[in-house]
Amino acid sequence: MLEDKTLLMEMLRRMVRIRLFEERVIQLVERGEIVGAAHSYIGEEAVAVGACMALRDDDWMTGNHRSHGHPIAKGGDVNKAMAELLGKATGLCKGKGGSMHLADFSVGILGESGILGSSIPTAVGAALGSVLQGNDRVAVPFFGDGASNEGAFHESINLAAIWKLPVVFLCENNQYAVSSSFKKMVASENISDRSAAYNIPGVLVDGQDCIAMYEAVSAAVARARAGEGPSLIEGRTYRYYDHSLGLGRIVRTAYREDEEVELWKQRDPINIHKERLLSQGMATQKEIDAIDAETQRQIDDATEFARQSPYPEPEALFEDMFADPIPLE
Amino acid sequence: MLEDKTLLMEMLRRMVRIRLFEERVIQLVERGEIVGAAHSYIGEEAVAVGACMALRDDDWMTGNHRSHGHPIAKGGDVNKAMAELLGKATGLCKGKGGSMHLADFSVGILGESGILGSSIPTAVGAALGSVLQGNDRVAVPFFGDGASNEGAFHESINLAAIWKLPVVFLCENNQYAVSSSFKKMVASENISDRSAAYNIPGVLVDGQDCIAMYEAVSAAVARARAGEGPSLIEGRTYRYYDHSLGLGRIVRTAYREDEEVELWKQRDPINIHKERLLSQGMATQKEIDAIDAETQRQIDDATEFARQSPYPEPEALFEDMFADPIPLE
Amino acid sequence: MTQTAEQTRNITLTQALNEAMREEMRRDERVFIMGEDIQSGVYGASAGLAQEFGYERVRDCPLSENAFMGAAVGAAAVGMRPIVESAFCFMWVAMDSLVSQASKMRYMFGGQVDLPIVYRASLYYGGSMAAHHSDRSYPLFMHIPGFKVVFASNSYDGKGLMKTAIRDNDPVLFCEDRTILGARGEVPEDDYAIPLGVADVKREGTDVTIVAIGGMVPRALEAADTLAQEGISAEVLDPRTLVPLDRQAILDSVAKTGRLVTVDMAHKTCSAASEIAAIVAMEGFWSLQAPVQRLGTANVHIPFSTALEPLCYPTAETIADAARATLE
Amino acid sequence: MTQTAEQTRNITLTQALNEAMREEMRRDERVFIMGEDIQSGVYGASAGLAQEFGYERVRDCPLSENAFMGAAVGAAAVGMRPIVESAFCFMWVAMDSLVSQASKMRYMFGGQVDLPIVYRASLYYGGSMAAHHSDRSYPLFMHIPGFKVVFASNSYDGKGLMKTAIRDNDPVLFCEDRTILGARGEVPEDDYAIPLGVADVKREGTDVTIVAIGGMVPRALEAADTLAQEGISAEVLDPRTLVPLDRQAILDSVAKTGRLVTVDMAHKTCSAASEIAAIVAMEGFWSLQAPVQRLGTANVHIPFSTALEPLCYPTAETIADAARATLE
Ligand SMILES: Cc1ncc(C[n+]2csc(CCOP(=O)(O)OP(=O)(O)O)c2C)c(N)n1
Ligand SMILES: Cc1ncc(C[n+]2csc(CCOP(=O)(O)OP(=O)(O)O)c2C)c(N)n1
Ligand SMILES: [Mg+2]
Ligand SMILES: [Mg+2]
Repeated sequence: MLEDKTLLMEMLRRMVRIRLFEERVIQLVERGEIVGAAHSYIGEEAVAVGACMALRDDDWMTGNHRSHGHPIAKGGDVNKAMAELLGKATGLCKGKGGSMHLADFSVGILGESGILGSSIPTAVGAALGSVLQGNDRVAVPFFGDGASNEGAFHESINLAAIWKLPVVFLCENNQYAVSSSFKKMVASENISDRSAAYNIPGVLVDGQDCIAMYEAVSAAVARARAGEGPSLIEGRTYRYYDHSLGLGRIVRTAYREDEEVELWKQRDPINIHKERLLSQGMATQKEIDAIDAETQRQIDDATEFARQSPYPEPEALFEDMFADPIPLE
Repeated sequence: MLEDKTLLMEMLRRMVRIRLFEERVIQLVERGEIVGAAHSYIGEEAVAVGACMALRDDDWMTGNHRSHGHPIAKGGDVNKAMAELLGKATGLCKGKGGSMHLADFSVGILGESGILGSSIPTAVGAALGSVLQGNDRVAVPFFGDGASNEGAFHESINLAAIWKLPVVFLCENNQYAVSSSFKKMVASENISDRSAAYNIPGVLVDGQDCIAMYEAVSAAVARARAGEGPSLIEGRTYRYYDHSLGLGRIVRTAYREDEEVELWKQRDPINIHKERLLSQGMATQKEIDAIDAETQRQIDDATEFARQSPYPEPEALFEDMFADPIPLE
Repeated sequence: MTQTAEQTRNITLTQALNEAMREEMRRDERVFIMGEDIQSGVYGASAGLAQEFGYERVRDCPLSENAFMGAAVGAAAVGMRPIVESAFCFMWVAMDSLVSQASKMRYMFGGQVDLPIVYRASLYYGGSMAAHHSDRSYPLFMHIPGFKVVFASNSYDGKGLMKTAIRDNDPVLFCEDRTILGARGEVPEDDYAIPLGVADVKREGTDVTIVAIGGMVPRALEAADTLAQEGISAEVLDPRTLVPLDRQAILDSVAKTGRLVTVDMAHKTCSAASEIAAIVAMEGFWSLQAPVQRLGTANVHIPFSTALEPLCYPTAETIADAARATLE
Repeated sequence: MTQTAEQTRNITLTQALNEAMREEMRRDERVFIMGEDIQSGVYGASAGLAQEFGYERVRDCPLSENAFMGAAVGAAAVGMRPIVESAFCFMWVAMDSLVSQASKMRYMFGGQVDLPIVYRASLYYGGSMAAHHSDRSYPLFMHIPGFKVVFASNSYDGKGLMKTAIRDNDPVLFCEDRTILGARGEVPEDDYAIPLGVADVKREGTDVTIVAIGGMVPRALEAADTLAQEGISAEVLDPRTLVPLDRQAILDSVAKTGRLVTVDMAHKTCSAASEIAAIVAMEGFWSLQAPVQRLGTANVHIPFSTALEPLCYPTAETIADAARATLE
């Protein structure tokens, strides 16, 4: 039993922060304040938080299109994340990235990729950097069940395995890629089974349980830091909302049953953690309520910050392309 | 014990045909009659022949850069193959393809790819064609140990596995990719182990034994025709020559031991088969000698045919780009 | 060009593409579709096709674009006629199948095989989708021999060109510009097909030629309206296919007007607009009375912010400005 | 431009590239190399580097180009300076890492990261390697923003440009033209670097400007020799880098000669030659006294047969013909 209260409360705090952030995002999408694509992470919070709490600040991660949660789990700035979603100059990427491309190098977030599988090699390269630089920083690429069918997945794991790089491949199996069930699209029963092809550990974890995630990732991180190479971890989880906010309207055929959604909602990762904290006497209801309230204020502040922030100036269009700039037209 | 003499003798004939064809190619490269890249298949004959004899004429195959052997094993025309290597208009591809791009659609050879891994999806698509057309033709992509590290390998096997397509993935593990040992480059012990990631059979076969190859592939083909999906077969084999003819000169560091080469030469696939035929009383030395002699004549004829054939006319440059032609400059 | 009111319906470009695919699938059972989440019809143009033709012929694929775009090649090689639904931005992961196999196989194998494949490439841009989801690099497929490249700018062209693309025996990159997929236009009830390589004059004019494709066509037409008010008569020419390209139509128009503005939503450098400018500089030089004006997307990746993204693309205003510049 | 005889050696372009990498690896321990079979030095330019710098810094990679070209991005993002050795033809399988990550990351993330990576792209062509091994599609990397594109035409430029490429803080596509890798030239002993974006006049002339890159430069110089015998004075300009492109040098030369031949070994359509033609048609129009001549590789894939392949490419003869045509 994990008894580190600071850690357990921080897990709760970060999960709640993601949840409330995402709920706010839904409102802002509906109000038209956030435009473009936005993919909700609600329901999957324990995966990112359990994993990222097993990392140090100076460890690396990469994310994907569904990655508002990961920067928050990794300790990123919520104000700047919200400002980015609103396309503001104060955003993490000065408004150039938006929802699918959050990055915060200051806390090890090497950035998110809207192209699936595409950021897995990036994480492998960061881990290679650790080896070449002689430090023990670990890299964690987050990717979905769908993305595990991309060639980049295979090449990256093999590369990390033969070079024994400190990578924890973290598959967030929320069981669907848009409308496609992983049971139809992935030939193996579990995605973690694929580790057999690379002679590395593969672990299937309850992705609704942040402690289970934390423990599995901690073991993989220890292995990685010890120079024993990569691991593949599958967090089995669920997304409550449709693939992307607004997409519900255009998916014309039901691809999952309402009962299934309801069943998974009964295993809500935040409730599971709260109930455990209460039942184990690790926290009082009051402490928990305080976290909820405090986080709500934080999200309100972030919204306010984002709204008040200026848009980028037109000159910004031609900035940031090159470190050693050249004329651009 | 396989007792079909016609089949056993045909296996010998095709292996010898490949061997003598390849020996001639070496001479022609040395004489400057064949230009460009040429990769010798000598030492690996049992893999292609064992596999292709398990196929029907109307089954499909795709090959790679080291694929003079496969068209011969599949029953392709030797004259046209030799003419192609000499860049002649009478070649299989009218001189446009050359050594790395033999194709003969008349006997199911969908063509060879100089880009590694690239023709694996093609074979999967041909198998998809079988399913859509309601026939039972099987497709066999041949590829090397090196190519099994390409993303195309992973995506293709997963696709064939979830759709239960009639594909036999045939990895020719000659243990090196140019100068790189598969033991350093492939994270699993055997390439056949990778089948675990796709829930399909994976079989490691002695690639110097054409009967072992034939039997393993026959089983996989039966499975495929029965609609039970793909298999992965690894033929463990060895190439006697350097990666490509002429490359020996520029590889500056020894990447394999002379003893290793010698050991493998002692397991020569043609000798193994000949000795077995003799010891089992399936063939006499005379019959075997006749095959050698007859094949040598065939290769001489092919060389003559190729030499006598005309080069393509300049007009051919702009032909064959499109089935429904458009103006080209 | 369009038919009389009785015979036509006013439908979107998406619906026009859907009709074309549906009719061709009815006509020819070798035609089938592969793509991601197409059975549920997420992306419009495939809507209802799985319901009519079944899940075998309208196949949902895993996230393995290189494999399924390459499988299309293999299926075509053995006699099928695949349509592959995707977006340009997802083609980078599949580039090897597209270039090394689809574009090269026929030539490399001396014409032994026909590859009747339509790769449908949505071009997302202008919708706050940011750098990864806004690619428009079809000029690559003009550069690489082996593809035909089609670009519809309205519903009528869309249906007619899609039919031709499906019936054509070579790989076709069919560009679908999402800025105009919802635009409506008149489409006849009757079967019709538009040949590849035939440009269309969307508006006649005598002072300046504006060559525009896809979603740039409505912008060019709007610019022509503005210019007309100033007494400038702009001709708007839509090549409709970039490979083959109707050079003669472009040269004829420039011969008439003496001036050329070429408009593209791809990045400027090495764009379709560059190519057209080069062709006219070679073959229409003596007609030209002023420098060529080439418009395209700024040479930066597409920024997310609504404060920045619109600055990237040609607009009716910048097109009109460029036309005016040719007349200075 | 070159030094006095005492200070220089006569070495091949391959050796020049090798020296540049060796010296930069000595200078900066963050520089390392990834590629296939480079420890054994199969492809020349990496020869001996593994022996000096060890197998950690000169890493043999598995056949997983998308992964290792993407890993270069990750390594660069955390402070390393990778050099990746490959050939253009093997980049199709890695295109996603190159385009979606290497070219886009810096902009997409608002400038948070520098990506000092050199992707060395051999261009095999002219050596009977057939369609799969003769790709020269670097115009794609002119079109896609985010790469700098370098093209050396001799040993001196090769060494100086490679040093700059390695020291540059952005992704560089370094094109190595195999038709000239064995050609020798004078290279100084001393450290020097050639800035990106500065074209070089390889031969001065007054009647016609020939813009040529890489292996086309010697062919253009040969054409210029022939033309000189006919009393035609051709200027041969080598841009040396295509991104950034020294537009001013091209425009200045055309301002002097009034005539332009642009020569490329990429396929003609949407080539570097097209782009240069377009630029001059836009910005140098009033200098032009004759139609632009654009030469490039025929729009077919590269055929294997020696009877066909040489017909694809520009030659000294076709370059001279094109120059004559501008003077008719
Ligand atoms: C290479 C590529 N192909 C297709 C898409 C379109 N797409 C975006 S998200 C998605 C589903 C992803 O599924 P999964 O990896 O399971 O992640 P999830 O959305 O479930 O979190 C698809 C098909 C893409 N972004 N990139
Ligand atoms: C995508 C790609 N990368 C690199 C190469 C260069 N190359 C040609 S053959 C070869 C080694 C292939 O090894 P393997 O697949 O084991 O086949 P083998 O040559 O051993 O038969 C390499 C690296 C290539 N042709 N294609
Ligand atoms: Mg998923
Ligand atoms: Mg091998």
